[in-house]
Amino acid sequence: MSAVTLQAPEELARRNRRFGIFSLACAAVMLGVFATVPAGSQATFILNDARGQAIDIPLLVVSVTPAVIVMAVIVLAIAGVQFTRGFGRRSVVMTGVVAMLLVAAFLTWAATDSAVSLIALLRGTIRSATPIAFGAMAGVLGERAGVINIAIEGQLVSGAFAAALTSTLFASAWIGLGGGILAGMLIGAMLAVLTIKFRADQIVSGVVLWVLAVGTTSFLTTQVLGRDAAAYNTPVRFPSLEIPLLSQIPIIGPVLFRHTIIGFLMFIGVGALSYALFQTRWGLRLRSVGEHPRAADTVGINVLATRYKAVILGGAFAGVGGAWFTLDATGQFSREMSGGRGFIALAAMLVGRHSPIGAFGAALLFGFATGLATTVQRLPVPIPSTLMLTAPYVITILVVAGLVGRLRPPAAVGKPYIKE
Amino acid sequence: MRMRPSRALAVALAGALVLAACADAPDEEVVDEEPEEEVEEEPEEEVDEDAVEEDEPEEEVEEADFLACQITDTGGVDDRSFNQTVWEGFQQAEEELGIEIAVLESESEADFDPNIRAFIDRGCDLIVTVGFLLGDATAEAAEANPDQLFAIVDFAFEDETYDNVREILFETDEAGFLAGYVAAGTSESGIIGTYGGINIPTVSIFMDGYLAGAEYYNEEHGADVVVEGWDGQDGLFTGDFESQDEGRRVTDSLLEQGADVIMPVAGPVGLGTATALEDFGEGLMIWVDTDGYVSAPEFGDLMLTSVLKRMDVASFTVIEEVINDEFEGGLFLGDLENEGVGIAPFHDHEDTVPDEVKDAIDDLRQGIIDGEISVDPADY
Amino acid sequence: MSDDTPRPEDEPSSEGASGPEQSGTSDSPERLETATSTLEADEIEDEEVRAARERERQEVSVELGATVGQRFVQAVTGKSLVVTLLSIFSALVIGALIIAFSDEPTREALAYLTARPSDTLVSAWAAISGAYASMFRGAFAGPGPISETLVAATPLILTGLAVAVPLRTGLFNIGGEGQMVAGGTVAGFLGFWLVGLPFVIHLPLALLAGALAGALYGWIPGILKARTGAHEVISTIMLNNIALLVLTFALSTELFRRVDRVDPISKSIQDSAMLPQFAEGFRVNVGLLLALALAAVIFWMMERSTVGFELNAVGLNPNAAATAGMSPGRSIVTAMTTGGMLAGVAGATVVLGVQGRITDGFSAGLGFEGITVALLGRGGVGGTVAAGLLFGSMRSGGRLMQAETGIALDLVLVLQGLIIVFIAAPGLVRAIYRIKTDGLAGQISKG
Amino acid sequence: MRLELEGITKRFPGVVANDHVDLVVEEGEVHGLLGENGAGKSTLMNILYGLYGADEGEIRIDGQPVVFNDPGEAIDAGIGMVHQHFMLVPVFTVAENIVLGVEQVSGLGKLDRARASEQVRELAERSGLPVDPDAKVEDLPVGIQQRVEILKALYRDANLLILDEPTAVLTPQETDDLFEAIASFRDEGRSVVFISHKLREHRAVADRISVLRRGSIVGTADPNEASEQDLANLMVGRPVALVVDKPPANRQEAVLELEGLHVANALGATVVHDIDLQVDRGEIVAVAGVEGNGQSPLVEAITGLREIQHGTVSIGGRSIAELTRKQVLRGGVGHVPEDRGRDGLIAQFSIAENLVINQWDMEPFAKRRSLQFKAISEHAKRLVDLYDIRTPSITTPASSLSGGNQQKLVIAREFDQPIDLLVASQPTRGIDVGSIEFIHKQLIAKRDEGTAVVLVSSELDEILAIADRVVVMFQGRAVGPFDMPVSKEALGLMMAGADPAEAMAKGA
Repeated sequence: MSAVTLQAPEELARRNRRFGIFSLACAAVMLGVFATVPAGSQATFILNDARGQAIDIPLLVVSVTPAVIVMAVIVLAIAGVQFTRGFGRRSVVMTGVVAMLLVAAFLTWAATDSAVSLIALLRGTIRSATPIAFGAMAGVLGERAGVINIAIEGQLVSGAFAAALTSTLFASAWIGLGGGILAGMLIGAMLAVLTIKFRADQIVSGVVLWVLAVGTTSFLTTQVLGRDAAAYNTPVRFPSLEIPLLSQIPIIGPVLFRHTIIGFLMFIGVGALSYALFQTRWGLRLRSVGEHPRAADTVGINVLATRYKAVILGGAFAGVGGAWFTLDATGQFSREMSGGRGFIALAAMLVGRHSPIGAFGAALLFGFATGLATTVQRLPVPIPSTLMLTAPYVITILVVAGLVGRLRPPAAVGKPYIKE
Repeated sequence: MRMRPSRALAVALAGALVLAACADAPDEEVVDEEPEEEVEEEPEEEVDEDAVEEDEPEEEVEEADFLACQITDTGGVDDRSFNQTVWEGFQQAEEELGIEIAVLESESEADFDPNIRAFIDRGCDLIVTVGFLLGDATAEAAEANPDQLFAIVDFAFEDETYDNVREILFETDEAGFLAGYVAAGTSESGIIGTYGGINIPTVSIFMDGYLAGAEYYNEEHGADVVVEGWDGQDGLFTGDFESQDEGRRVTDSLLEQGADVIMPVAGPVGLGTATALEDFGEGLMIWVDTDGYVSAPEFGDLMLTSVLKRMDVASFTVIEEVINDEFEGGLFLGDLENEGVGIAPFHDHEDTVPDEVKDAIDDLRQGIIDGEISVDPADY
Repeated sequence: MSDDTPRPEDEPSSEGASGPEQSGTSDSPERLETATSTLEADEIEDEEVRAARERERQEVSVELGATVGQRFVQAVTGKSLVVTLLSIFSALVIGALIIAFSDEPTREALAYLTARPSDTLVSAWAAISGAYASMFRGAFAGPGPISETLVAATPLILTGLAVAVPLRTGLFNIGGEGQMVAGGTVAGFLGFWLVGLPFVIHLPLALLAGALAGALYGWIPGILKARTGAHEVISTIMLNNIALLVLTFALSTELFRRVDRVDPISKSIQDSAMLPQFAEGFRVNVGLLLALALAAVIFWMMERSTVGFELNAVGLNPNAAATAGMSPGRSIVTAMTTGGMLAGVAGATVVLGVQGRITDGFSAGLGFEGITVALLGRGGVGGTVAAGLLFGSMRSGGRLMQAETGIALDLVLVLQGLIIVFIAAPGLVRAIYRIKTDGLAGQISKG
Repeated sequence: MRLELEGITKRFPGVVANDHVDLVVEEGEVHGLLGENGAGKSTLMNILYGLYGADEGEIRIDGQPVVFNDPGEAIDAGIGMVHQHFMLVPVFTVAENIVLGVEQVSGLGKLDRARASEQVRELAERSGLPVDPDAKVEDLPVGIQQRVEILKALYRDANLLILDEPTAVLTPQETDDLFEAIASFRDEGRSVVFISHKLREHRAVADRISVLRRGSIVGTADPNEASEQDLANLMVGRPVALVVDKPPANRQEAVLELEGLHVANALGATVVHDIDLQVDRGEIVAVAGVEGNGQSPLVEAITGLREIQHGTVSIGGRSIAELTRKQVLRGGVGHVPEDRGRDGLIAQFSIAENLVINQWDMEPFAKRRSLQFKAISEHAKRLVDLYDIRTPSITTPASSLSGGNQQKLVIAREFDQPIDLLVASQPTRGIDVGSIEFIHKQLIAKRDEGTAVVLVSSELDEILAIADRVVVMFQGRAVGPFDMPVSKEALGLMMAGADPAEAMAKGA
C-alpha cells in the first residue's frame, strides 16, 4: 500500500482510447441519425410553466440539423483530446458530458416539428426521483451501518399502503404520512431483528420481507381496501405548495419550488442526512459500525444498537417514499404500486457510492430516464412507445455495470456482528 | 428475553391487522344478533358464509335458485372501471332480481382455465368472463360444456359462434367521438390530451374516436385543436393498467405541454390524472367506462364528462335474459343507438361546456347512428 | 504405547509429526500405529487449541461471508426438518390470524368481544377452517385437484431450481421471471411459426429453443457480474422489466399477432409443439416429467459432477476456489446460464403445456415464486422439488379457497412469505419453540 | 494502577479457554504474558477489556472489584488495549479514529474536527509518537498504524496498556522503538501487559513474565533468571527443539526465473517493481519483509493469480504470461497461501473435499466429469495419516479443525503432488509450536526431494532457521538474494529500506 505509484502509461492510454471510441460512436450516431432530418426542420422547447409565472420566457426554437452538428463537433473535439493527451482525472466527467450531449441531440431530433416542455421533463425528473431518493436514503443508512437493505421495495409498498389507509381513516394527510413512516419502520425493524438478532442472511431476509410486504398489502387490498374503497382507500393528499418568490424564478422556480411537502422533504432529507452522516458524531459512529464494527465496539460504541437504529431510521425514510405514492402522486393505493422503484433505489445507492448526495444524483438520473421516456413517447419518433418504457431499466443496468464494479462498499456490509 | 423479538414480530403483524380490523367497526354498535341483517354489505360475504356453511353438515345448503358468476381478467373487481362496471350490473341484478352472485379474480392468465372450471363445478347458471384475454379459455370451456351458459365482455369470436356464449362488444369510438368533440369545444388552450394503458384495441378505440371527434370539431369550426398522446397509430401509454403514478407523470407532462382536457384510457391509472389535475389547479378530465362523477366521487369536480361503456347494463341484461329464458348465443353490440355506449352528463361542468357544443351533441349522435359522420380518424 | 504419564504422551505425536524423512516415502504401518496410539493425546491437544479454533472459526466464517450463497449455506446449516415443519406451521398460524382479521363477520363480532367472546371465536374458527379446508380440498381432493397441483408445481420446480443453482454458487437470481418470459416467448414463437413439422421434431425443437433463450437471458447478468461486478440482484430485476415490456411489444407486432386480430395474444401453438397431456380432461402434462428429469440432471450436476464441485466451491469461498485453480468468473456465468436455462424451460412448459399461446402475463409471477421455492428447499435439489410441490398445491388449493370462501388468492403469497421468513431465520423458530441450539454438532453440515 | 485477576474462567461451547487464571499486574510494571497461539492469552485480555464476559472469577483494580460489560466501561476504568488486529477504521483519518467514541462536538452534534486534530498532534508530540492527524489510516504503513492504536489508548488516559502481539507487524528496528516507548510508559507510572509468543521479546521488555498454557497460568518467571529454553518448555509443556536440523542445500538447475517483474494492484498502481530472481531446485529462497511491501502481489503473479504488468515469469523455462492459474498449478506448482481461512480452504467443505480442490477434475478423482468419491476418500485417508491431520473423520468440515491442523491440511494438499516449485506464504502464522516444527521439517524435506521452494515470511526467526538464500522486500522493490546466514540486524535494516551494503556492514 505504501508503494503506490501512478498508473502505468499504457493502462492510461488504453482507458483514453476506450473513452475516445465511445465519444466517436456518439458523434457518429448524432451525425448519422439525429442530424438527418428534412432541411429547415425546427424543434421547439417550452421553458414556461403552464401554470404561469412572473416572467415569461420566449419559446426556444432551434434548427435541428445545425444544432445537432454543433453538438457533434463538440463531441468530436472531446474525442480528439481523449485520443491524444487524455483528460486525466477529468476523463469520467468528460465522458458524462459526451453522454449529456448525446441525450440533448436525441431530444432535439425527437422534438423535430413539435414542441417539448423542458419544464415538464425536469419536473417529471424530480417527481420520479422522489420515491427512489427516499428509498436510496434507506439503503444508504443501512449499508453505512453494515446492513444491506434489499427490502426497500417492501418498505415502499407498505409505506404507500399504510399511508393510504391511515390518511383515509383519520382524514389527515399528516397522520397518513405518520402511518407510512411507521410501516416503513416496521419492515425496517423486522429486517433488523432477522439480520442482527438472528443473523439471517441479509439479502435473503430483504427479499423475503419484500415478498411478505407485497403479499400482505395485496391481500389486504383485495380483502379489505378494495371492498369499500370509500371507507379505506380514499386518502387525503398533501396539497401542492409554492414557495413564494422562489417559485417565480424562470425555469428553476416551477421545477424546484412547486411540490408537495413530500417533495420538499426529499431535499431537506438528503441534505440533513448528508450532514448528519459526514459532519456529526452520530454519523462518525454509524459509519465506524459499518466499516469496522469490532473497532467501534472496542471504543465503547454499541454496534448492534447502532445498526438497529440505522435500519429502522432508514425504514422511516423509505416509509416517506412509500407515502409519496398515495399522498402525493396518486390518491389511492393499488397493489404492487411501487413497481420496482425500491430496486432502482438500491441501484441509485450503489451508483451514488453510498452517499446521500450521490444517491440523490443517481435517483435524478433514473428519474430523468423515466421522464425522457414519457416525453419521447408522445413525440413522432420511430421507436415504439413500449420499447421507450424500457429506458430506465436499460440505463440502470448500463450504469450499474459501468460504475459499480469499481465501488467500495462499507467494509463490514453484509456481515453479521458476532460479539462473542 | 429470547421470545421478545419473535413476539414483537407477531404482535406487529397482528397490530397492523387490528388497525385494519378496528377501523371497520365504528359505524355499527353491538346490535347484531344475527349476521343476517347486513345485506347492504359486500355480497362476497354471502358467498363466504355459504361456503363456510357447506362444511357444516347440519346447516341448510344452497337456497338461491340462480347463481351468476363473474371471472375478472387480471385487473381486480375493484378497478373502478372495467371489471367493476360488470360487477355493478351483477350487484344490481342481485338486488333487483334476488339472485346470488359470485366473482373470481384472476391473478394471471394461468388462472383463467381453472377459474372457469371452478365455477362450472360450483354450478353457476351463467358465467360472465371479462376481457379479450379470456376469449380462448371461454371458447374452450363453452365447447366442452355445451349446457353451461357464458357471456364474454369485450370479445367476439372470429369465425364461429357458440349457442351458449353471448359475446358483448362496444362501439366505444362512437362515444369517444362525442367526448373528443366536447373536449375540443371546451378547451381554452387549444390542446387536448389522451393516453392509454397498453396499446391494445379495446383501449385505442376510445382514443380513435376521441381524435376523430376533435378533428371533426376542427373541420366544422375551422379551429386548430391539437390532440396530444394519440396519432391514430401510436401515442402515450403507461405500460400497464395499474401504475397510477405513471398516469400522474404522463398527465403532468401533458399539462405542461398545455393540454387542458385529458382523457386517460387506462382504468384506475386515470386516478393519477385526477390527482395531477388537482395539484395543477387547472384542466379537466374525461373518465371512461363508467360515469367518473359517480365511481370516483372524490374527483367529481374534475370530470368534464365520461365515455360510458355500459357493461353494467349489458351484464344485467344478460342475466335477465337467462332468467327469462331469452338467452341466445352470438354477438351483442353496444353502440350509441342502443345506448350501450354514450357520454355522461356534464354534472358540475354544465356551464363550462359552451352551449353550442352542448347543442351540437344530439345532432352528432344522430349523425353517427345514421352513418353520416365517420368516427375513424383516418377520414379526417 | 501410552504407558507413561499424560505429559510425555504428547511426545510420540510430535516426534511422529516431526519425522519429515518419512513424509515423502511412506512407511505407513508405523505412522498408522503412532496415530492410533496417540488418539488420546490428540484429544487433549485438540482440546487445548479448541478455544482458539472456536474464535478463529467464527472469524473465518464471518470473513468468508463474502458471497450470498455462502452466507446462505451458513444460514441453513444446522437446521433440521423439524425447523422446516415448524416454519410451515407457524406461517399457517399467522395466516389464520390474518384470515380471521380480514373476515368481516369476525371483525364485527370482535366489536362486542367483551360482551360475547364466543361469537368472535366461532366466527373466526368458521372462517379459518373454511379457508384451510377448501385450500386442502383444492389441492388434494381427487384427481382434478391433484392434476392442478401438479400443473402449478411444474414451472415452480423449474423456476425454483433456476434460483437454487445460482444460489449454490453465491448468486441470487431474481431474474427467473424475465428468463421465463424469454424462454416461453421463443419456445412459443417456434411453436406457432414453424408449420408442418412432425411432433417428434417440433416439440423438442421448441423446448430447446426456449431453454437456449432462457440460458441467454441468464447469461447476461452472469457475464455482467463476472466482468464488471454489477450486482446480479439489480441487473436481473431490471432485465425482468425489460423482458416483460419487450414481450408486450412483440405481441403487438404482425409476427406474433393473430391474423385479423389486434389483441395482444399470439397465434396458437401448433398441436405438434404442445406437451401432451396424460389424460383427457386433466391439464397435467408431460412438462411435469420434463421438470423432474431436469431436476435429476441438476442433482447429478450439483452433487456428483466436477462442474457442481466447482460451483459449490466458488459459492462457498470464491477466494479459495480461485487459489486452487478454479475460475469464479466462469462459474458465475455457468450458474446463471444454467439457472436461466431452467427458467426458460419453465416458460416453455407454461406456453407449450398449459396455455397454448403467448399472452402478456403468462409468466404470472412464477419466476418470483421460484425464489421462495428455492429458499424453502434451501438450495438443495430434492428440497426444491418438494417445495415446488408444496407451493404448487397451495396455488391450486388457494384457487378453490377463493372460489368457495371469497378469501383472496394473495393469502398464498403471504403464507409463502411467512414460511420463508421463518426458514431464513432459524433462530426465530428456535426462539419461539424454545428449541435448544444444536451446538457444534449442528454446525457440522455442509449444506 | 494495580490490576488483579482472580479465578477468571471462560468457556466456549465445549471448550475451556481460560481456566481459573490468577494474575497480578503491579503499578509501573511491564508484565509479559507468554503463551502459544491458542493458549488463551487473547481471550483473557478480551475479558479484561470487556469484550467477553467471564463465566467465573473477579477483576480488581487497585483492590476494588470491577465488572466490565463492554469496552466502554473498561476504558473508563483506565484500561487501554492495542489489539493484534488493529481496531482502526481504514477510511477514517487518524484523528477520527483516535477520538471515535469520545468525540467532542459543537452545536447540532457537529464534530469538532479541527480541535481533534490539534489535540492529537499535541498528544503525539508529547508521547514521542509522531503522526499526521489528518492522514487516512489506510494510507499509513502498519508501523504508524500501531502508533495510532497506542495514541488511541493514551488519548483515553489509559493507566494500564494491553499490547496484544504488537511486534508481529514490525521490523526489528520498529520493535526497538516500541520497546522504548513501553519503557517510557512504565517510567510514567503506567502498567503495561505485553502479550507475545516470542520469548526473546519478553526478555527484552518485561519486568515479569507469566506463562499461559491451555488456558491456565503455569508459571511466573523473572526474565533475568529464566533461560529461553526454560520458558519455551514451560510454554509448550514439553521440551522443544528450537533449532531445526537442516542438511546443506543441494542446488540444481533453475526452476523459477523472474526478469524485470512489475505487478500492479487492482487499481492499476504498480506495487511490485522490477524484480529479478532465480530459484533453483533443492534450495529454499526466503522473501523477507514487513507485510504489505509487495510480497502478496509478487506471490500472486508467480502463481498465476494476478496479471503480470511487465517483465517475465518463467517456470521450468516456460513463460506463464499466457497461462491461467489452473495451467500454472497443473504445470507443477504448489502454493500455500498466506491467509488459509480466506484462500487456502473452503471452511464448509469436508477435509476430503478440501484435499482435492486443486485437482478435483483430474483422474483419479473424476472420470468424465463424474466425481469419484471412493478415490477422493482414499486419498484423504492417506494424507490424513501421512500429515498427521488430527480430525475425527475425513468428512468433518475443515472449519472445525484447529489452525495448525488446517494448515497441515493445506500443506498436505499442496505437497502431495509432483511439483517443481513450491511457494509458501507465511506457512506458520498463528499456529502452535508443534505444528510449526512439523511444517518446517516438511519444507526442508520437500527441498531435499529436489523442489524449488519460495518461502515468504515476516518472521525473521523462521527465515534464519530454514532459508538457504534470502531476498528482502521494501516498498515493492527487492534486494538480494543473499546467501544465508545473514544477521538478523542486517535483515531488519533492509526491511526498513536501508541500503544493503550499509546494512550488511552495520549488521555484521
